[in-house]
Amino acid sequence: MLLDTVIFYICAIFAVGGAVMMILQRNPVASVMFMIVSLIAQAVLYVQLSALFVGALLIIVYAGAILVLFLFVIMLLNLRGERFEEERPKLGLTTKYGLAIIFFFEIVIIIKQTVFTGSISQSPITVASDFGNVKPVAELLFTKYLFPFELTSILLLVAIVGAVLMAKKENNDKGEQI
Amino acid sequence: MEDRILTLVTFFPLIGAVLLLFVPKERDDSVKSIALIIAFITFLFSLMMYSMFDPVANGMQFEVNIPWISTFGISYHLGIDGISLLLIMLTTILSVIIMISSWNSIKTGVKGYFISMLMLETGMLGVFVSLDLFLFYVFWEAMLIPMYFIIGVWGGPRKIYAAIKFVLFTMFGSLLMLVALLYLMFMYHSFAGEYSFSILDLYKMPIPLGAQTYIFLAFALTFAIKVPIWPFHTWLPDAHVEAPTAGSVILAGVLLKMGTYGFVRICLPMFPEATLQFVPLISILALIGIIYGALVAMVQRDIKSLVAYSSVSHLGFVMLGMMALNVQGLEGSVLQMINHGISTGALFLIVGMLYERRHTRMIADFGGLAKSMPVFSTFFMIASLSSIGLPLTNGFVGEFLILLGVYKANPVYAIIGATGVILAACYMLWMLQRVIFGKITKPENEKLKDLDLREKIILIPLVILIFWIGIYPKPFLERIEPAVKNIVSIVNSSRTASEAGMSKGYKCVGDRCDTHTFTTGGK
Amino acid sequence: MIVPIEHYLILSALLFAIGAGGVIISRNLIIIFMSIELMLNAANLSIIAFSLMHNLMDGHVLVFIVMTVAAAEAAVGLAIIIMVYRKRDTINADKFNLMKR
Amino acid sequence: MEYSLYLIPLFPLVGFLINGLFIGKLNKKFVSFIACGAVGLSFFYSAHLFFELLSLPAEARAIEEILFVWIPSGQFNVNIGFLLDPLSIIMVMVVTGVSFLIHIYSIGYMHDDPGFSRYFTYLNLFVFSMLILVLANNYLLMFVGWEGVGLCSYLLIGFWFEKKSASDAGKKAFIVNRIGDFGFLLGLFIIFWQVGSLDFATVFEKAPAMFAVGGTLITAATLLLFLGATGKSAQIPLFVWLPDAMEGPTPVSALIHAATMVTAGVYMIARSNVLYMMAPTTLAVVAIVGMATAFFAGTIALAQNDIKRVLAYSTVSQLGYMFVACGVAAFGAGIFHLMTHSFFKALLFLGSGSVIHAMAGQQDMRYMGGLKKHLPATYWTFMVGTLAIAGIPLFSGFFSKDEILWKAFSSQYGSTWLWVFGVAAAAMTAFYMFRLVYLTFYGEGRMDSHAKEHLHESPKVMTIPLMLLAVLSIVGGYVGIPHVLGGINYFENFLEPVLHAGQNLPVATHVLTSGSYSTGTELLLMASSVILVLLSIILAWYLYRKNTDLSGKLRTSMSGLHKLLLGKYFVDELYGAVIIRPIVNGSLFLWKIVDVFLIDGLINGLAVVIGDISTGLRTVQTGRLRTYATIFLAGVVVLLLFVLLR
Repeated sequence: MLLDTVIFYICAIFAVGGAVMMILQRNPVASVMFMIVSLIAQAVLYVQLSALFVGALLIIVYAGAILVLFLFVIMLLNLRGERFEEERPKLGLTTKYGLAIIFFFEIVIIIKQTVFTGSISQSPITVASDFGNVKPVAELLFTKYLFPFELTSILLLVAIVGAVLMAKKENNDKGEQI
Repeated sequence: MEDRILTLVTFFPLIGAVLLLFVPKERDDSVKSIALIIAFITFLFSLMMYSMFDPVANGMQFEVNIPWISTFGISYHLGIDGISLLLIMLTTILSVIIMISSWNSIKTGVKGYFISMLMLETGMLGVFVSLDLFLFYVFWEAMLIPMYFIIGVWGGPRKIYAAIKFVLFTMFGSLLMLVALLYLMFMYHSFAGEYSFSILDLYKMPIPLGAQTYIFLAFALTFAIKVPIWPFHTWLPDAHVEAPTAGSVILAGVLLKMGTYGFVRICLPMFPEATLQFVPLISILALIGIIYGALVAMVQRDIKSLVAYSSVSHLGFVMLGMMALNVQGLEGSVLQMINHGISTGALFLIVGMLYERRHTRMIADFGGLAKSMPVFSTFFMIASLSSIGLPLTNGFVGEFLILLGVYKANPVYAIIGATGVILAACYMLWMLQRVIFGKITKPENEKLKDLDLREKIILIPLVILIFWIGIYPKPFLERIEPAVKNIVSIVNSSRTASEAGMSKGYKCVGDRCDTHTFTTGGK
Repeated sequence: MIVPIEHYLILSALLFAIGAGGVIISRNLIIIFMSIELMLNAANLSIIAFSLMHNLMDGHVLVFIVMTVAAAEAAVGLAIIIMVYRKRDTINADKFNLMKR
Repeated sequence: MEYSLYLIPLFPLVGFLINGLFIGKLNKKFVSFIACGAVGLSFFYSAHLFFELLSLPAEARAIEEILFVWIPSGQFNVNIGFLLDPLSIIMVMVVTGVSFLIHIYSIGYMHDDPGFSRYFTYLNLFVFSMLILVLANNYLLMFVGWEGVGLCSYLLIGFWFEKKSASDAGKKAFIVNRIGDFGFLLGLFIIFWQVGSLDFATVFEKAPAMFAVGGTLITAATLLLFLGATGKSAQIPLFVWLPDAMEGPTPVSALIHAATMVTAGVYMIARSNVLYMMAPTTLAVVAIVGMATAFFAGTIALAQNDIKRVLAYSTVSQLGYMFVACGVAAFGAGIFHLMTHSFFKALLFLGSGSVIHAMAGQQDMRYMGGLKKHLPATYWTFMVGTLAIAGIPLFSGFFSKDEILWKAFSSQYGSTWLWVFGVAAAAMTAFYMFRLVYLTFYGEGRMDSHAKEHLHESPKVMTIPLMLLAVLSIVGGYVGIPHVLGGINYFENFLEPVLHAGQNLPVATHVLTSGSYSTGTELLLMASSVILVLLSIILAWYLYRKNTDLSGKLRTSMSGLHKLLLGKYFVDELYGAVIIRPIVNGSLFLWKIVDVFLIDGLINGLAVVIGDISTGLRTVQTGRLRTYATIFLAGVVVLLLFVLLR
């Protein structure tokens, strides 16, 4: 359907544009904003790929929580528009852009060569109507993947403890210089 | 008992080391006593083993073979023949002696020192009892660690340099050995269809000459560094000079023998054709070692490095005798390993006693000690004379048999080698003359205390052994003989086979070779 | 489903490349960090696409877990940034070269 | 029948152990009792065995007793075993007899020395080793004694170790002997691998079959054994240690460096006569070396001033005679001279010891003189010794020396030249001995007044051995009166069974039947040598007694020659410059340059190179996060490229 295609391209443009703008900004706040744009566009694409639950998570967790955390830190450190003095980098910017571009094309070629050699992509995929809904995903999570799921909770716990410990202001500053 | 005695002897010191861990480290005296008792009990066990050993039986005795990592055919396979028996006895005796000798000289880190020593003893014994190449390798490497600490922690001023040099030299060799070992393992797999690291199995495997050459070289280099054969010897003087007395004794007495033992146990019987190819090279290097070590020893200023260079010379004799590949040469070579352990061990102990009194080892700082320390001088003289191979001391029997055998193999080698006997007299007597004879020129030397009871107790067993082996070496020789004859016949059969245009392998059918295989299982 | 899966994958590749470029171009630690998040997202996108292609929802679970990891990483990483900033008063990545000895 | 041969060396060994283990704890009387008693017991026991041996028929006079297996190794098998035959019993008798007398003498001589018990310990060890040497039934055990006496010689020369020259001399003796032993060992190897045994009996029985007469192997083996003999018996080129050995106590010089040990080489060659008879080349070498040494050492002795050095060179010279005898296949004559020499040379040394004792350690003859009236007993006994060594008829030296000279002339292997040089050496011997006597005992005392007061005759314990030796020096010769003088040569008849084998070899059948010369020739030669000797005695008398100024003038007019002789032809200096210095410098080179610089340098250099490479590689580590990331990405790109282009 044409509409799908249009939505895809619009979202793709937003996702890529947001991403590019994000890395080109000097101001980290603006950077975060562009990142949010990119993420929302990606979330739409998720939905388009019938991943409702994950798409929703992307908005809620990423855009809503993680990036806000970034923003929070930027505010906390009052980093707005910090000017970094120019140093002559060892490898020129062109080289770096070049590297990234070559990298992109390599991946594309690989995708072309390996994944889609046949007509799978062309044929419309028929999936169950509740594919990607909360319930089936949750069923998987709590049955087949229960153990990894529980492990993630431990990971988060550890991350919290670690973050708290590290970010805590040391009163007696005996720690080694970083 | 028969099948457990080897395990007992090998691991008893390790048990002792673990035991020592639980002794509080302030209690130096109990640490020392426990270490001594452990070493002594190990010695008693080895005596028991000696008495159980059947001198006439052919093949390995007290064999144990328990699968360890069966996927790769690695097993806990122990067993000894006459050669390893004597080396084990030497190790256990020297271990007791060094425990006593370290009594006063080690002041710091006593606990760590004695634990290292006991671990070292297990490592050394393990090398001599292993019949599994992998196990051999493990013990070979394991023994490096405590020795590294002994030199690096309790050594002299340049101890770090010496310790690192020692470890790097040895490691370099043993890595080559590891590669060769793996190669052998895969080769055995394609030969017999299963993995095995057992030395006795590997004896039976035919190896094409080309591969044999490379594997031989890898093993030979490992052992040559350890022996050390010229020109791989430069780690030795440094290690000896810097190591504490007991470290030097063990280093000279046992560690160097691991190299020559490796040649006898692995290189000769496993790669006979390659050995035959390399006989001229190794013999010439050994000859260079004999002459070179003696000449350089002559101009040393430090007594300890003089003795160290004399070791290079003596080990040259051992290698030369081995390369004669006949009964006399090889028997002399094995006996000379023991002799060198005893007489050089005694010399190092004596130098250590001198160092404890004067805190110097420079020849120029002494002179006239025969006047102030007559007993000391007598022991010094006996040890030196044994080292230069005076008849009725142990050194003579070994050197004579070596030269006799070498003469049979190649008279020119024997003639050149025999000049080493002259040079040995030169450097030893010159040193003796400057140290114990002459007038006392330094006032510090006038009031030196002669040997006390502890020091006499250390030296007397060694002196007894010096004369015992010199006057009645039969018990030792007859135990070595079956093992030596086996090796000689393996090498000789390959010599005749290769002369007839065949290689060792073609004479073997399956895993049964003709007459010259090692029979397994003692009586 | 008219849009071929291939398109999604290429988009994902593009996003990943941009993320990678961001890591090597930017000096700002925070932006570097966000670039890494972007790369994770790009990977997520392709996982979702594959998931649909194979008609398996296991991919969604994987994305879920990746997100959790991303969250944990963000928490710890930001904590590190805060600490570094306290010590050195900057988050210019080029200023941190203690590794050079 | 059981002879318990092991008892002979056992007594001195026990003495050595008792004195050695309890050194410093026993009083002097006990020590000397044990030491002398041990040697005395050995002597009396061997005398007993001598008569036992005499009671046996001549062919059965070879008793072999084996104690235990010493070194068994494959087909190599050597026992600790003893062999008693006429040759060894003579040696045993000489060794124990002379040792016994010298032990007794030493009680007096060493009485005030702080190392009294150490001295007797060493001395007993020496007797033990020497007995092992002469009693051994195989070459290897002989070698044990051979090295053992070398060790004792080392210890006893360096007895006063605080004197640097003494310990130097000891070391020199040991090392020079070792060079000889090196040859001995190699000789043994040839014999063993050719014959398959080192037992004397087996070797001598099988050797004729195993070696080609005059072949390379037998020549090499005998020459190598002879190298050992030149070391032990101080022949050219290894004689340099013996004169220096005079640093030891004088009784030691008498026992070891005159009477017993230095004759071991002669004994060994006589023992191996079978082998030597099969190698004519070697025999010629032995004769030439022996004669050269006899002559050469005689010339040195002419100019020496040290009383003991004169005697030392005289010993070297006399040993040369014995080798000449061996070289012309007259082994019996060699052993005969060995025996008489050990009597009169021991006597001379002990006499000189008595002189030195009286002079409170002074050994330079230029400070002696006129001692005849102070030391009558010493003088008379010394005179007997001098007459004996000079070869005056009726004294023992005459018979033995003349036997050698005759054999040198008449034997198949001898020649006129050997005889000429032999007589010249004999004349020199007479000259320097009488020079010594005149300088020492006659004329005015040239010592200072303090020393003059100190002059005294030695105690009885020293003079009685002198007298006994003097008696032996006279009668010792009468066991071997040559046929030409109407005697029966008991001595050589007794030795015949041992030397029989060698002389019955096909190559040597006509040695004994050298009857092509008339008895008249023999008598003529004998007379001419005696006359020459007498003439040189008169010359000595003229130069050193009658007209002492002339000797001084002679010295200045021929100062070059005199310096050369006084400096012993500078052989020591030559050896030092040609052999010792290059070795020491070469060794320093090996150590400092090859070892420390080259080998260690190579290894350390390797380490430095690795270090440098690492330093270079370290610059890649900028420490910047972005650089790492870039390199990382570049790595991925390259890797993917690789995958794609594959």
